[in-house]
Amino acid sequence: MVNRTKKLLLKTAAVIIENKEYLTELDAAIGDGDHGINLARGFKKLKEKLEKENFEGRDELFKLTAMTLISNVGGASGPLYGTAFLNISKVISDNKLDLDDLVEIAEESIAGIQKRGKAEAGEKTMLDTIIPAAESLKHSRANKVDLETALNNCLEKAAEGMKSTIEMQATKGRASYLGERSIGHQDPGATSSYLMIKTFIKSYLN
Amino acid sequence: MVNRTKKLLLKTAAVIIENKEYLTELDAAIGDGDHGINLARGFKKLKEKLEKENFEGRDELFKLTAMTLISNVGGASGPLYGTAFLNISKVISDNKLDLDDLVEIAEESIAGIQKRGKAEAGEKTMLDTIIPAAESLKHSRANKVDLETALNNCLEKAAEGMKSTIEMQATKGRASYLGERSIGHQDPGATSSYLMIKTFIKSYLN
Amino acid sequence: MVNILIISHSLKIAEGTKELAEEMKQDEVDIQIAGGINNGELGTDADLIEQKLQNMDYKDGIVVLADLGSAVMSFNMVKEWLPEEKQKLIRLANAPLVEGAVLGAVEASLGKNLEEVMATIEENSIINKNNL
Amino acid sequence: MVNILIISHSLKIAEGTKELAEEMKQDEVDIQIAGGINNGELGTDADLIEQKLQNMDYKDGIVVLADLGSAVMSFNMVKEWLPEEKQKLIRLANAPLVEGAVLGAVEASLGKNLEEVMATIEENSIINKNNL
Ligand SMILES: Nc1ncnc2c1ncn2[C@@H]1O[C@H](COP(=O)(O)OP(=O)(O)O)[C@@H](O)[C@H]1O
Ligand SMILES: Nc1ncnc2c1ncn2[C@@H]1O[C@H](COP(=O)(O)OP(=O)(O)O)[C@@H](O)[C@H]1O
Ligand SMILES: [Mg+2]
Ligand SMILES: [Mg+2]
Ligand SMILES: [Mg+2]
Ligand SMILES: [Mg+2]
Repeated sequence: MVNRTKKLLLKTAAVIIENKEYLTELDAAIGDGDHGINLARGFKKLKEKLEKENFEGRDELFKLTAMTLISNVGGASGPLYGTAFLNISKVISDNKLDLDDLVEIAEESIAGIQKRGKAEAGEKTMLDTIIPAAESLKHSRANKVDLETALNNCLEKAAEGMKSTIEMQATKGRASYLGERSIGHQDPGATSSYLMIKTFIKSYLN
Repeated sequence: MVNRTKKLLLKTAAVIIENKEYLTELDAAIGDGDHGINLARGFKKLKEKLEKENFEGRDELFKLTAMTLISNVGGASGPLYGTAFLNISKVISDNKLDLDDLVEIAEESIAGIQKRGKAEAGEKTMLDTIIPAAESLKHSRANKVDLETALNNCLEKAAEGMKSTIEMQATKGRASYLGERSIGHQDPGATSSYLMIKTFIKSYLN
Repeated sequence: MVNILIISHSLKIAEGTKELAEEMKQDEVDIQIAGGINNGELGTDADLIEQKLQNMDYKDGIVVLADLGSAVMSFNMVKEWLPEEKQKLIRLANAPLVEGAVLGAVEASLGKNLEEVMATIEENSIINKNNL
Repeated sequence: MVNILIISHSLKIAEGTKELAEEMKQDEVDIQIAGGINNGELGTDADLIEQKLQNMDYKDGIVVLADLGSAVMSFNMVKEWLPEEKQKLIRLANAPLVEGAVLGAVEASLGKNLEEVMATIEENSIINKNNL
């Protein structure tokens, strides 16, 4: 389990690093043009640490991820993702990962991001990817949908959420400086959240 | 006439440069500790220029003084004294300098300083030396006092004005940041103004 | 496009503020600085302010941000030396230096006019740091 | 004595602001900075903020000045890691970075307490540049 999670985090790092330019371009349109640079810096460091050390439990892995992002990202996404991963590290267990756990993880991520950024759904942030994804998981659990279908639905909702940011006006973060002119651009943080969720789900489904 | 004025300005430069440390210490107590440094920088430059060039009229000399202080002082006293000297250059004539002229010069200096700094008497600035000095000249003129007595009285009032700043609370300039705690210290600008007035008057009386 | 002049007693503050503001601008706003004296000492250089105001494009207006009173004094003086129709297009903002420059750069690069840029950066909410 | 922490995305802004504020202080106020990332790039370094807050004397309080939202976010996070009695003595000011640091340094060096320093630098008049 621990090793699979380590591989998952390495895969996530690789995906973010691959998308460094894309995320940076998105941020250049409505922010300061560093989101990809920021996250790639954080995840590169994470990769190095993951490759060097051995880990006892998944909580340790997520705590390391949190602290590495907090220390190395340098932009708002550092404390935001950092606090999300820190919250995950507090609830994740080593022996199982069912729909209940996934809902808890999603909710804890949201709680962490909201603690730091005080944003709600609809403010054109990473939450607009993560909240619909979490809602989808909860809906699946309530309807006793099987895990594979639940994950596929969740991914679909995350993608929809990400794309829904295009039409939104930013009211939090640097993009909010642009006011109405933030409309028409996909939010970089919503995009990186989607990439991470996609990596988690795809690796789970394999 | 022009040569006497040039000498007077060189003497003023010398006096300010001599008092560089004293003025700086006064500014350290209630400001940023650079008033002497600022003025000495300006007057050193003025000295160089005065020594190099020849001048047609007194207006030219005062204009040069103004522009040199404006360009080289680097603190509030630059635009303040600079505008005062610029105003003087506009009214000074080459053929006479009687009590009428002196009143005009004093009033023009005050107007220049107020244009830039928007201060009134009692705000613990250079004006608290210059305004009483100007009032004294006006009083002497109204009472037909002879020029020598008028200048001596003027110098006395300038000294009193300078010292009166000790008890004042600053409400303009950096010293105003200190609020009540600016009380008990003599204002650096009021002191440099006194030194200049003293130099003008002493050289006139000799 | 509205352009921006940053006047600080410190060259470092002026340079850093320009970098921070340029990171956010979306278009060709010209951000100029007049920082410090004698290449690094603290103070205001009226000649430098004049030189910048002489050379900047002012047809859509110039927003000026200054840090402390003596910078404001130097700026007001230099401004009076300019032709009157130019003076009208150069405005000292009642705004914080760094925060005003960053927000002003965004506003200007969105094509907002002089009044609009000034109105936005002069809002008191610009210093509500605790309100994310 | 109240101490001051300046958090800026820019090392240059942080350094220049410290210099400007120290010019005005009358006494032993400790002014620390956390500026930029990787020695010069723009951003916020949470570890640096933590390190500064760990080492500063906070018994009379620390006033924190930050430039933009992401610096505020990092600060809020780091603050939560500190012991609660320390958290109460560390306050992020609703004040402009440069102007707040300069005025705050004066206030602190006059021996004003934490509430007093905060109240003075949080007045909106601090950005009235046109009012000399
Ligand atoms: N208050 C907030 N709440 C949630 N997410 C936010 C908030 N502010 C910014 N973000 C997210 O952070 C992303 C920008 O991250 P990044 O570019 O790394 O930081 P910075 O804005 O400091 O340069 C945005 O696209 C947005 O999704
Ligand atoms: N608004 C003002 N009106 C008149 N004089 C002023 C004003 N502000 C400052 N001064 C004078 O300028 C002096 C300080 O000059 P200086 O130290 O050279 O400038 P700075 O304050 O920029 O360092 C003060 O002592 C005071 O006499
Ligand atoms: Mg960014
Ligand atoms: Mg950034
Ligand atoms: Mg001074
Ligand atoms: Mg000075």
